[in-house]
Amino acid sequence: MAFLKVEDLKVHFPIRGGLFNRKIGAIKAVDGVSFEIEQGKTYGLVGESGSGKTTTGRAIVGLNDITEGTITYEGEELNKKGKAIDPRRDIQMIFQDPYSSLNPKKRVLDIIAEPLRNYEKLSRKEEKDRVHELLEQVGLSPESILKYPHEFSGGQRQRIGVARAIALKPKLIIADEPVSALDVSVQAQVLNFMQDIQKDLNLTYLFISHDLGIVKHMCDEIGIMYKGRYVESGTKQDIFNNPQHIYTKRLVAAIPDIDPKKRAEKKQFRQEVQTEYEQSYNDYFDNEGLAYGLQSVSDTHSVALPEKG
Amino acid sequence: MESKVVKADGTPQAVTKSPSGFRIIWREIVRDKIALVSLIILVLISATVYGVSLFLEQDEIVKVDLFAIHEAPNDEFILGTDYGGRDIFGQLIIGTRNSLSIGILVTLMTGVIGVIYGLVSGYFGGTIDNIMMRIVDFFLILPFLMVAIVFVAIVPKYGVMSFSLIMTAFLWMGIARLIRSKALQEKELDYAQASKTLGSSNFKIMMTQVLPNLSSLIIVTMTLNLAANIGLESGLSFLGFGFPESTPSLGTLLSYATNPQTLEFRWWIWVPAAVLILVLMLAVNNVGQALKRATDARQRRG
Amino acid sequence: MWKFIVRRLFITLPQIVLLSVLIFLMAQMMPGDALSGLIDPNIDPAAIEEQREKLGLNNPWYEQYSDWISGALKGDLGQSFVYKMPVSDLIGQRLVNTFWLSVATLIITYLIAIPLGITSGRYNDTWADQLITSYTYVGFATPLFIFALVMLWVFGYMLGWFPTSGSVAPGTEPGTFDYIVSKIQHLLLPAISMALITVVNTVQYLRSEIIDTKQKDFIITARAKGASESRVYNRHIFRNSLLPIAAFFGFEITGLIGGTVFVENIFGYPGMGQLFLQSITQRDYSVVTSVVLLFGIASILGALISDIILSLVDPRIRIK
Amino acid sequence: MSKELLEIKNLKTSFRIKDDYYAAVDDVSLTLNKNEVLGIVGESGSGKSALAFSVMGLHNRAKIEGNIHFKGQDIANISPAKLNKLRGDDMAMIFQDPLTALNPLMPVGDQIAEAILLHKKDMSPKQRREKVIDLLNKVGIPRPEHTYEQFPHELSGGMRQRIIIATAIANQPELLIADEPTTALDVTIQAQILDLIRDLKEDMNAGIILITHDLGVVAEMADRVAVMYAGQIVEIADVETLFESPQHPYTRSLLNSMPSEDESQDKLHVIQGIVPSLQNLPRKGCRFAARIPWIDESAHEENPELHEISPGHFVRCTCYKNFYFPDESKEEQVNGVS
Amino acid sequence: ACNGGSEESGSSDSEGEGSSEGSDSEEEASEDGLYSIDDFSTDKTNEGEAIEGGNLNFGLVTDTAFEGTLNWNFYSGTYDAEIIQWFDESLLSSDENFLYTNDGAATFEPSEDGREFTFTIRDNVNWHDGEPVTAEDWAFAYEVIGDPDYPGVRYGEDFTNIEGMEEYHNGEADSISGVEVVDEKTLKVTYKEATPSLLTGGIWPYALPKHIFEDVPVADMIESPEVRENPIGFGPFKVDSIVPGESVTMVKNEDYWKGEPKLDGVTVKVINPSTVVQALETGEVDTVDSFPVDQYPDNADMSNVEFLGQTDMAYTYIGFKLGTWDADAKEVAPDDSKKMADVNLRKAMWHAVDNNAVGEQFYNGLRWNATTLIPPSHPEFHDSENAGVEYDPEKAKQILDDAGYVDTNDDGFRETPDGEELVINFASMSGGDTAEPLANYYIQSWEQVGLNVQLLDGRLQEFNTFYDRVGQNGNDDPEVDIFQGAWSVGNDINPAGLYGRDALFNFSRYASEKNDELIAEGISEDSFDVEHRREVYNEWQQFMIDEVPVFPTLYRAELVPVNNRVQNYSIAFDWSELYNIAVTSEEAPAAE
Ligand SMILES: Nc1ncnc2c1ncn2[C@@H]1O[C@H](COP(=O)(O)OP(=O)(O)OP(=O)(O)O)[C@@H](O)[C@H]1O
Ligand SMILES: Nc1ncnc2c1ncn2[C@@H]1O[C@H](COP(=O)(O)OP(=O)(O)OP(=O)(O)O)[C@@H](O)[C@H]1O
Ligand SMILES: [Mg+2]
Ligand SMILES: [Mg+2]
Repeated sequence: MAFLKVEDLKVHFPIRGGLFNRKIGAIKAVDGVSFEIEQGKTYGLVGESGSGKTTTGRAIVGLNDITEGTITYEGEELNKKGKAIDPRRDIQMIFQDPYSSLNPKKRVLDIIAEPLRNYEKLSRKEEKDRVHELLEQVGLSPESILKYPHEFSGGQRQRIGVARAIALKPKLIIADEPVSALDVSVQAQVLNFMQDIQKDLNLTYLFISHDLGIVKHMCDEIGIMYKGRYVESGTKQDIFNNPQHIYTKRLVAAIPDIDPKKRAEKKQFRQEVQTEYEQSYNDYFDNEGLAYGLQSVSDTHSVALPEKG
Repeated sequence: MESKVVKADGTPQAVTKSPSGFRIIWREIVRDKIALVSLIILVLISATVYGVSLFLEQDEIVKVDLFAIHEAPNDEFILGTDYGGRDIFGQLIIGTRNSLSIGILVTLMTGVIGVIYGLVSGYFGGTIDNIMMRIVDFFLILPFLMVAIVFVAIVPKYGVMSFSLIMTAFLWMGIARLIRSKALQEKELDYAQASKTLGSSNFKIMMTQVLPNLSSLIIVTMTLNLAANIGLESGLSFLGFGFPESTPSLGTLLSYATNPQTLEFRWWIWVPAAVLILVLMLAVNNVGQALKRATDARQRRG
Repeated sequence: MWKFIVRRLFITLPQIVLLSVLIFLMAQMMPGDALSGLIDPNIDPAAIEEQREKLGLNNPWYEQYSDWISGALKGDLGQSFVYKMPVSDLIGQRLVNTFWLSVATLIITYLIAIPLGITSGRYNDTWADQLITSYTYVGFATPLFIFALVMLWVFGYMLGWFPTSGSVAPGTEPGTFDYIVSKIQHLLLPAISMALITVVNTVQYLRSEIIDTKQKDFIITARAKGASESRVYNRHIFRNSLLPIAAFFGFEITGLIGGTVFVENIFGYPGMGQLFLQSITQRDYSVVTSVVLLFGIASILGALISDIILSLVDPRIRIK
Repeated sequence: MSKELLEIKNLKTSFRIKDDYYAAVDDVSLTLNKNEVLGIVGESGSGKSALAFSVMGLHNRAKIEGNIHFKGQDIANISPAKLNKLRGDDMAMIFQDPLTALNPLMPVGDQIAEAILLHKKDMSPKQRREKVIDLLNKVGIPRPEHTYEQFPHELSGGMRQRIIIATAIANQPELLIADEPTTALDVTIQAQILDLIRDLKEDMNAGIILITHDLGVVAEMADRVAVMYAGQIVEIADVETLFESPQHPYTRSLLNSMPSEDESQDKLHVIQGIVPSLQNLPRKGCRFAARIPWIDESAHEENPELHEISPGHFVRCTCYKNFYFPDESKEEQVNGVS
Repeated sequence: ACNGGSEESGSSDSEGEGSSEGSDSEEEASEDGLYSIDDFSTDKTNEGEAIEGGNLNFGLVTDTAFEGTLNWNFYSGTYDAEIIQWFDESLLSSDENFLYTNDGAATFEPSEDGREFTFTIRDNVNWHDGEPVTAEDWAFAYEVIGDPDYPGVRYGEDFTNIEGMEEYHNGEADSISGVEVVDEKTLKVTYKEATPSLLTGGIWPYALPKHIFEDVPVADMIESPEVRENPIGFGPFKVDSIVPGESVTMVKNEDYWKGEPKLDGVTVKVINPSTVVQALETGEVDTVDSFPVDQYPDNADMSNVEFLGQTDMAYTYIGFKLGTWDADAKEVAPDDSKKMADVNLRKAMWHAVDNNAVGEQFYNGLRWNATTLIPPSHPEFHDSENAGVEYDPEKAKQILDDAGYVDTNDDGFRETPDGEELVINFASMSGGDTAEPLANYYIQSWEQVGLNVQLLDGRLQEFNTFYDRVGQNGNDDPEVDIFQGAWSVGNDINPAGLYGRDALFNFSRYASEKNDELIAEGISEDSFDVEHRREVYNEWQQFMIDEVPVFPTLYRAELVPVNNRVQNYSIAFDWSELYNIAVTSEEAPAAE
């Protein structure tokens, strides 16, 4: 039984208009996405802007309503009303922008204690102790407790966000581009730290990013999204060493190389991919420009290709 | 906005404690000499008016004295008397108190209603928002004046409180719309979304997360509204639908000026009230504008 | 576009109906009726009672309402109890006056507001800006009616530059040149008085809008293209800042309605505002209801016009 | 004439905060040749944009000291009219955020045409329009005639950035400053835009200053690289040298903190602390010293200068000689807030 | 002619009414700032040489528009009447006692029993369109007003008293039997009862041009262009153009039956009360229909006008609720259990108020103590010998003590003889500057004698509310114990409409047999003898003073400023020589 299983997830947003503000269409932000995550692993979700990564993540934590499909967490289907235990406690989220994800009017104490106050009845003292503990865990000094978010750097803020997310001892964390708003130097800080607590707390990550370099660094398995659908999924090696789908290839080719000497080589490669992309576009996408269903090419690796025959 | 400012100069090591929102506002007012003077004037006027009126009997002030009609300012009546022989100075004090009270009451009540309404509408959005905004639209087209007039006619005890209630019924929409649009933006921000994932109820998010972030906006708007509301009652009084004379207000004093004789020959009846209204509104407005600058980083002075 | 307008109007329909019911109810709540004013020992109370009966004033409000609304749907707003003439004729006379007064006010407002706002916004924190800002503050704090009274005194009587009451000089033939001149003379002073006060909002708005736009990135782009300061202002800043002002236009209409009530009373200008107050005090319900409805419709239309203008000038907003 | 297109000498750009001036660009000297891409990298707030804006004369309230020679002319203190002649014509700029850099109420074609209009006054509207269409073609916009009439909000980020580039190259500038031209874009689009800039450079033989904080972009694009920290250039070298043997502790830390191709290293390097704000910049001694506290103070210079350690390779402060990364196990201990 | 107020005013020698000399002293207040109506003349002094033609500008002082029903048979607003008088007139003229005379456009001849009147219209009386004014036209007016569809308010007792009118009104008859067109210029009207009231306004003296209105349905007449846009009459001026609600311009009617008017034309226009002084000072208007008296003291010395004045046909009063209205019986139902039922209480309250002081202090002497319920504007019937009730608070206290109203619980206020709290609710109307202080003054005065009087709801009542609560629909508000109102009285002094048993407007709901008798006697045939009638009314005036269902408080002056250039102008009630008005210059002089 998979730890988290997403099956044929669809999230559509209505487009309203017409005489009575009726629904006249839908944005298919997520349109049939399936994947599984194993406990303790990091699953990367990659794709260009607007491909539906965030929407998928938000659907899992329950911020977006699901149009179709199921999300099963430890065998329990989410989004079913009337359950005794709230599995959402176990699923938390880290947001992209450390500046807007912390309420600027709240002290660190209140921010971190918020989930505790919602789920656990603690005394003042216990609560404070827990917050201290959490701060320590994310490497912030205890006196931070009375400060406001704007008194922290981006990296520190992101740590506060993490502290809040782990306060309820969740098992799954959705990290939506946790470092893309940060400077390179700070990025490293946050990434390292995320890896540390993953080990400490046996966390599972759904790591959303559009930076392939970081995904490669962080993730075990990767799913590539394009216009609300999966184009390819597999292990890190599958994706980076053996990309099958032309879109994946293009994505990989686009990563700038840190080595100036490979410049020409890289350019060459990119051009090849581009040519291939243009030539074989129709082989990979249907008439609407959407990806086909996934076909597995190995145990771990599947690619969106038209069904043969 | 906030994030940008911080991004540029948020050095935790060096900045011991960056000022909180209120502190910024306070600093801004102190720095702005005109606003500071305005604030001092306001405090002085309010203190005087509320203080002195403790020693004044409204009934005594409005007592008719047949033998002191239309007296020019003199030793006994510092600001003279009106056509009922009633002391203008006393009326001015009580009138200012009443007008200020109305202004404050209306501002507070519209504030509370508007904020809650706007918050709910903006926060929940969708159909709720749609319906709530239609209601607002409807209130906006109501003939305010007419309703006020009907009330004047049918409400038996027409005093500061009932007047404020009527005004409130028609003035909460502006702030509701403003708060709604801000709440719409604010609830999309990650911190509000984060609260949801942390299990906070909608009510809690609205009240403890979104609301505090609208506080400076609310303060600014309410201050500017206060200025407008002080002047409100005078307009209705002018049209003859304000307070009875037994409840003096700046508006009733001012409306004496509609009598051309008073306007031309008996300045002491209306000029002090006009000046006071002007001063009050200017002062409140100045403070409001300073607050506005304080909350808008780009306009902040220094 | 048309669809949008139709839809908007569709939404407003129930509002208008509700409004009319409400006004009717309120009218009924007011003590007295249109014939109360005739308390006169020379007039037989029986005759008054007979009139009441004839006019249906003794019917329950819903009957009066349904009579009125069914007439209104046919374009007949009923009969004024006081003026004894069709409400539509009565309003027709006044509407024209108020319309021109409003137009004049709007024109003057913009003629004053735009240069002031632009100066204030472009040269912010200079003495000129401070002067203009002070004016807006004082203007904001000055009650319209006091200001209008003073204007009437100074320019109407002391200096005698403008006529002091009415909408046209007695005896001028409609349609002649004199008539038009006289009309303009009569509405100029009220319009200026109102404009000088209402201008305040627009100036403040324009100023902050310009200061806002000045800091936008695309202004830097324009400078980087080598555009001179004046071109940057004329081509980019002013154009973009005037846009919300244009959208304000519709809402100004709503504001004007409130203003006309005061100004028309002070200047004895026979328009809708005057008619409104008068018919309320005289309990001329059919007129009150119609006037209020027109006010309501005007503000709805105002909002609609604002939206349409905005969608015309701002490509980002598309009305389907 | 020398082949130097741009020579910046001891440039100091200061902003007024409260009552004092604070230098955001502090004593920067640079040269740029024709047909050369100079990359400038550095953390947020290190003064990269301030430098670019100074060259373009776009600061309106900053104090600018030092010299900026462009084609032999000092443009640091030049009349606005003369500057306007240069801007958009001989030198042009590409901005970071393609949405806000375009006037939302003007058709994009007109915005490009404005650049032409301002410098080629004799062109007829028709010619101008043709030229714009031409430019749109050049930057790879599929249906130029159609796009001409469109408004910024109707275009995607990549398209908008192309419009901005088209505006910048409208008059074949000799100097092109690109301030983080791809930060807001997806990788695939980024690759396209970078290719486009590279092609244009070759076409126009222009000198390009490419500002970015993405080392990968620099590695792919630049001929020479300047690394900025806290308003100063801490290291400058040609691109191969810099990536092969980075010297300054900051450069080295930066490179180390990137997730790299080979996965030998599990942990990324973390630079302690953050870039200090303008008012809190240490103005004395090595500005980076606070972020490498394990290096002895004596390793730093009192007045750090650029040392030429090999031809064309300059490094500021002597601390590079003694720099080492602290023990891996200790490294994760990040400072808390004090 | 009147005595009220003149003793206290201490004015210099009072000149007889109508004297045209001594205009210098007229507008001067005595040293204590008081004025007296005796110092005003009703007639304008002529100065200088009149010019040929010229235009007169006449201001209607109102802050509303005039209604524009410009026909005597349909109008209801006074402003309309002010306009109509310039272009249309009554066929019967009247004297200073409001009695019809034979000097008008028609003459009349009553029959022996006084029930039949034969009217003869003069030959040279023609409508503005040249058509003669005929008996048909006059009869037509009766038919229209009596028509069931008639949309105006004139159909009342004056008409139901005509024989056959009710049958006609109810649709039972096709014509009015009592109205007979004898020949082109002769009309005969027969009344059911002969009363002296007939001769003081009881006859409808206005004609309606049949040739114009014939084809208009009666219900539509009031909104027809013949009434609103091109109104017609046979008066000295013809309507030239109308700006609805604002102004009417008229030109002279050369064919006017009394002779060609001297003026070329007259312009009547609305002037806001708050700007009336300026309009007069600048010469924008020559005169106005009425001048706000409270503005007089500050403008008494306006140099370009002469102020004319006379006693107004009105009085202010305070009424006591003594019963209710029986809607079924349509008559007053007196109720002895009412709070104010004790006549001593009422009398004491009258004694307690100093109306002379009120007149002097609030109105600078331009209102003065009223003595009886028939104002001095009707000199024939006003009992100038009757001094009314004087201000005497001590006496008031005495009366109250004697009647058992004493303060038993030491709260400073008297209780009822039964020892119950006595709180008297006082309703007073808003409007006018002095309304509020006046009401408060009365309350204070009553407090002085130990009566606890409270303003109803603590504030003044708006006009409509006031009359609703006082009982204009017969639903008297039981909250109201006493009220302050004012009546303007008609030409006919018969008090039945205000104090009769079946009068809805008898708001105090007072009725007694004696009162019924006196009122009936006043309009009996015996009362055709003026002497007799005067005696009856003198008795009635005293009776009302004794019974005090209401007590009059103030009589008032009516002032009209007239520009110095105007000649042959008067505000006397019996003056009707508009055609004679002339001016001495083209432009009205402005004040210095
Ligand atoms: N609340 C919403 N209402 C309507 N459309 C939405 C909503 N949220 C997202 N979308 C649309 O759904 C699509 C997918 O959005 P999503 O945010 O999931 O993309 P993403 O992959 O996270 O992109 P990015 O990299 O920019 O964050 C987009 O086209 C977006 O416009
Ligand atoms: N107009 C200004 N007024 C005051 N300080 C400014 C101004 N512009 C920039 N600064 C400050 O100057 C310093 C350098 O800013 P600059 O924008 O050049 O940084 P950058 O390297 O471009 O950063 P980023 O990568 O975020 O664009 C920062 O500390 C910034 O806060
Ligand atoms: Mg996203
Ligand atoms: Mg920058």
